[in-house]
Amino acid sequence: MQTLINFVISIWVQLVCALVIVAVLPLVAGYIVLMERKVMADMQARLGPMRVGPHGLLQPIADAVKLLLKEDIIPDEADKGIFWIAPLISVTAGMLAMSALAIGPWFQIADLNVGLLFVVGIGALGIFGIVLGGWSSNSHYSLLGALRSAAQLVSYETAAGLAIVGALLLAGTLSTREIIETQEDYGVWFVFAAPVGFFIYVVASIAETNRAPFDLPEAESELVAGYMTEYSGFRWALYFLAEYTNMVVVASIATTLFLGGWLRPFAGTTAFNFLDGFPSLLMLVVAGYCFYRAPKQPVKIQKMFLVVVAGLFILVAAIFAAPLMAPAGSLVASAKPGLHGAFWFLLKVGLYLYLFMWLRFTFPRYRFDQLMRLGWQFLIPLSIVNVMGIGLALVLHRQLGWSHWTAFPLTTILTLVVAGMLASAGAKKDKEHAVVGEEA
Amino acid sequence: MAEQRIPFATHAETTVLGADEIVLNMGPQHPSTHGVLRVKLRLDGEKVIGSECVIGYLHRGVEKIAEHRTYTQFAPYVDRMDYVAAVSNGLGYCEAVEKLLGAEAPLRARVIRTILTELQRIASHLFWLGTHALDIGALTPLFYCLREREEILKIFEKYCGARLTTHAFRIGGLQYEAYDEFEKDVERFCKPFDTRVNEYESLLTSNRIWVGRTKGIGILTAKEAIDYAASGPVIRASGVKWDIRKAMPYAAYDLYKFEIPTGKNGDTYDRYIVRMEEMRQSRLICLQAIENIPTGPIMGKVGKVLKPPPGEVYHAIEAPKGELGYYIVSDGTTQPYRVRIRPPSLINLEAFDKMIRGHLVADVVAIIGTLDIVLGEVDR
Amino acid sequence: MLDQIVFYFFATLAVISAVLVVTRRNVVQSAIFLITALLATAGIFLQLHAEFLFIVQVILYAGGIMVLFVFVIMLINMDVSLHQVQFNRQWWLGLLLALVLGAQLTVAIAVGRSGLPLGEPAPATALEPSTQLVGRVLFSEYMLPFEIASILLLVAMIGAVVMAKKKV
Amino acid sequence: MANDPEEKQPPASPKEEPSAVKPPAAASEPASKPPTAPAAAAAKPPAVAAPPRPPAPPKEGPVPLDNDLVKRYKERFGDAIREAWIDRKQAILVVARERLMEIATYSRDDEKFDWLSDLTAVDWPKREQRFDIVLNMYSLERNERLRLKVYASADQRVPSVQGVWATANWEEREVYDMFGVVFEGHPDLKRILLPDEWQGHPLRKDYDILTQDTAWVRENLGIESGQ
Repeated sequence: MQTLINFVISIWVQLVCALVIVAVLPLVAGYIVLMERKVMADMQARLGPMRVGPHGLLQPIADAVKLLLKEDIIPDEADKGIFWIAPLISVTAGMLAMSALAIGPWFQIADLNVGLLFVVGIGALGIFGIVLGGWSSNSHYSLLGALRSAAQLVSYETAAGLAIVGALLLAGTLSTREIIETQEDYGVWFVFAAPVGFFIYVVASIAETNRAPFDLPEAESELVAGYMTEYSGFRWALYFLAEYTNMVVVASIATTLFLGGWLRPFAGTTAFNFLDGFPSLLMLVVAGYCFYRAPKQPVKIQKMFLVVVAGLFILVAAIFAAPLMAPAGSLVASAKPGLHGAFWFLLKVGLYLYLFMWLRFTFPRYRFDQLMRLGWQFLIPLSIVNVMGIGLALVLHRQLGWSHWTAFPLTTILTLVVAGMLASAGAKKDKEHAVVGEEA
Repeated sequence: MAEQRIPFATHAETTVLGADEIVLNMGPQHPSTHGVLRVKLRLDGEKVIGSECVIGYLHRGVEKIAEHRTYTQFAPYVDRMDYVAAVSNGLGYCEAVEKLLGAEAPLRARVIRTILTELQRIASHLFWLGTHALDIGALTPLFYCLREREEILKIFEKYCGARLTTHAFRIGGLQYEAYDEFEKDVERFCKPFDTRVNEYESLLTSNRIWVGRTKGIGILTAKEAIDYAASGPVIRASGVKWDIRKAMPYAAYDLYKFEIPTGKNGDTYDRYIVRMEEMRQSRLICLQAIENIPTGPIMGKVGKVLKPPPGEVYHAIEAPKGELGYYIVSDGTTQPYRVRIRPPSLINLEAFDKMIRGHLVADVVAIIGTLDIVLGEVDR
Repeated sequence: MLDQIVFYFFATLAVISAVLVVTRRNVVQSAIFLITALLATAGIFLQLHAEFLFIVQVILYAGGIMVLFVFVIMLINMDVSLHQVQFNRQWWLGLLLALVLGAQLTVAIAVGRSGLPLGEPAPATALEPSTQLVGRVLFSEYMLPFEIASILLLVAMIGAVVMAKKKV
Repeated sequence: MANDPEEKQPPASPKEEPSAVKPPAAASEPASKPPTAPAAAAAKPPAVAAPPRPPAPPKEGPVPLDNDLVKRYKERFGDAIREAWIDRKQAILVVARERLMEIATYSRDDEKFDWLSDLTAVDWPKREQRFDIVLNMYSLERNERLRLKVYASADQRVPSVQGVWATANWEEREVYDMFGVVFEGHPDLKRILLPDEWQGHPLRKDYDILTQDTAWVRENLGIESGQ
């Protein structure tokens, strides 16, 4: 019994982080859904959810309750066991992948030596959830959707993997914490060293989470809802939770690898230290907006609620400001990297998600063969070339002593030239395909 | 473990990877069939090799009802056919009966009719653009289009009290005088509308994915378009420069200058371009018309009880979907002996089977969208 | 003591799911049990602090090969093959052979126990992190076999593409 | 003078039909402002002087027609062209049922009526040949309409023009569905709007508007007939 207690004490930090992840993630996913609906509405000249709570702030809770109460239909000839386990596989894969990520210098569940590889590997297990879900609901539509999404995920994972390899060459290590530390030592984020790699990773990650222009499997207009057709009630919500967890995971990988994880922009240069105040400033601005909107709320309870929310934001602003005010050596001051690190990391993840949503509402959907052609004939060759480019840059920089200001831009231009050639070759082939469509 | 048979989509007549093809049923309840159209697609893997359209789910027997109503009583039924462009249905019917009577609507009535029909054409094309883009995955244009369409529906509501099935016209002229700030409303809508169309175009026309999804899809050559008697934007996109408003002007179309946009190779992209250009032209017509709406009576010399002399007439107008024709046979009584309505949506749909051969399932949705069919008109 | 618990958990899980893979009549369920068996062995790798092997096992077996298995299972219409009786009533012969094999294994372990260097497992920190270790070894001593293997894989991939090309 | 002058846009010969206030299209398009003539429905004589016709539009019914179009048809098909008249300025030719295919092909190829706008039927129960099948044709080049009529009784089979104009396929299926006229040579003649097992043809005059195919309704919807 004693060893068990020692064991628990030794890892209580990780345990708390794990609990936070499992408990907070569904809530965060709910609020990402709200954010998405608000951003979508904003782009489409309308208001979005406004009724449940002031400005729809309580909408996610309402959605969750609704999904819980909804009838959970299992198709009669479905394979009950697999039908039940499929969404679970997806959700566990998503949440497990969160464990290796370093949200802040303190907030990391497991600093695995193979951190990034672990996240990508476990993410790949999510395919089982989708494929088995589509198959076990025994309807023709969901099977077609499941097969399509499996093919899409597999092909875009190669592209994402190679894009990550490109950045790993720079980092030299797989552990998420050390990657961010190397970016701190270099003083430059990898997005500037390998911009093509970042672009490929953005496109591949969108396809990998079945979103925006690549959301073929549940394309409403063709296959009704892809593999999720037969799911309803909370089981369907699990799939949705898995999708948003995957989105957060993919965004965190990009932040860790390319956008300097928990580093403040211009972390090194002291001239930009005023940026340290940015987190509390942002919180104060949000609190101000809540106060400004509070009196306008129609119902008295919503006024109160908004005031409480505003107070909350002021509290958070104070927390962020505290380590700056406190005397240098004190305990409070030492909390600065942890708190601010987490803030910057989550801010970058948030901006990345905003990019996801922005693309979703401006672009129509790719057709399946165009999607696969883009993946295999453009993205994967380009990512291979990108890996070679970065390798070349490293050789030039380290062996031949070129300054990194010349080596990396040169290779980036080289990769872009190759990208141009690939694109034109692809376009020529498209014309042929268009012709095929004609005479078939 | 009890014998647990793997039921594998046995009820649907499908064999997933068998040598023969799958029959995929895009049933009446499908989010993108613009109403209750059922399409039985024969697929070889993902490629469509044949199709059969099953229609009739919305058949209300309008032509049978017409034989038991007087001419005036039948006018509201006409709005329920192509419910997206009710005003132009009404115009077609009223002009056909006027021709049967040999009567003529006064100039002021004809000018107001032209303005309202052109506004209806813009509203119909806006609704088409919104749903067509939504089917192909672009979520945003739908809301922009509906925002503009709302303005037009407000004008209809102010004029005749109804937004959708307006029954705005009467045989022989108009029932209602144009409300006093009618010209101002139409101008307030038309002035900024050009920038709005540019706004849609900025979202879609040069968008690589949109072009990829529409160029070369559902090609209909000019010869085929004529053979299948396609009409409206579908035949103009195939390169045939023919518009009833120019060929056989009706209402007051001959008083205004406007172009007829045509496409080159008759694919979904050209039909999109043609309809966008048509919206611009309709705007020009409206602007020209409201500059000077002639004064005068709004109702021609048509008696209360309409008893047209026996005989028949075929009158066609350029509805947003294509040529909307009315073949009315009168036997001298107050009720039409036979009313046959030429539904442009149904006849454009005939070319559907030829257009989707060799394409993928995703294109079927785009092609249904580009034909701009409304099942109320297809099934009558 | 905790290590034993974890190890025995993974070991029994692997054995049970391996048995279930063979006995399941429903082919997809047996595929899932195969995945659990592979993940269990991956767990054991992790327990031995061979993190790189753990993640390679997960990605390659569970993420790659098993996806292919499940993919193929779905594409082939299972209805027909399920109705034929799978077992040809010779399970007793199988059991006999299994027992013989088991006996041989136990004898080999019992006799060789003294010879095997079954000392205490090395402490985790003694060795370098396994990724660097595997990487260095792979690209230094075993450079040649690594290249040959990669060429072999390349040939296999090209073969697959050529075969698929004909059908499209 | 081809038929349906009012419809036609003859560049050369002015149309003096008073009822439509419309300067011929060829004449310069009046400035965007509508004609200054008093807006009242006064018949504004077209720009080109032409003897104004009596304003009363032709009140009487069909008038026998004999212009060059009809002459060309007559000398080509002789007595197959039964009658020709003009009704409300639209030309109508009644043709023999047997030679419909020939006449249709001739109309499309030589007379350039390449766009079949409509194919429908009208039921005259009192007449011996009760149905008349109506083909509304339109020529894109000559911007003209012509209507062919064929008389057929309930049991006679009408040749299908689906070979001449592909658009006739569904229209013939609809006439079969609504009237019961069988089209010979049609690829798959079956009901298009009504369910396949429906009995009776609704648009026939003797099919009372309240009659519903009670058998079909009872069997498929499980209710007594809706009426």
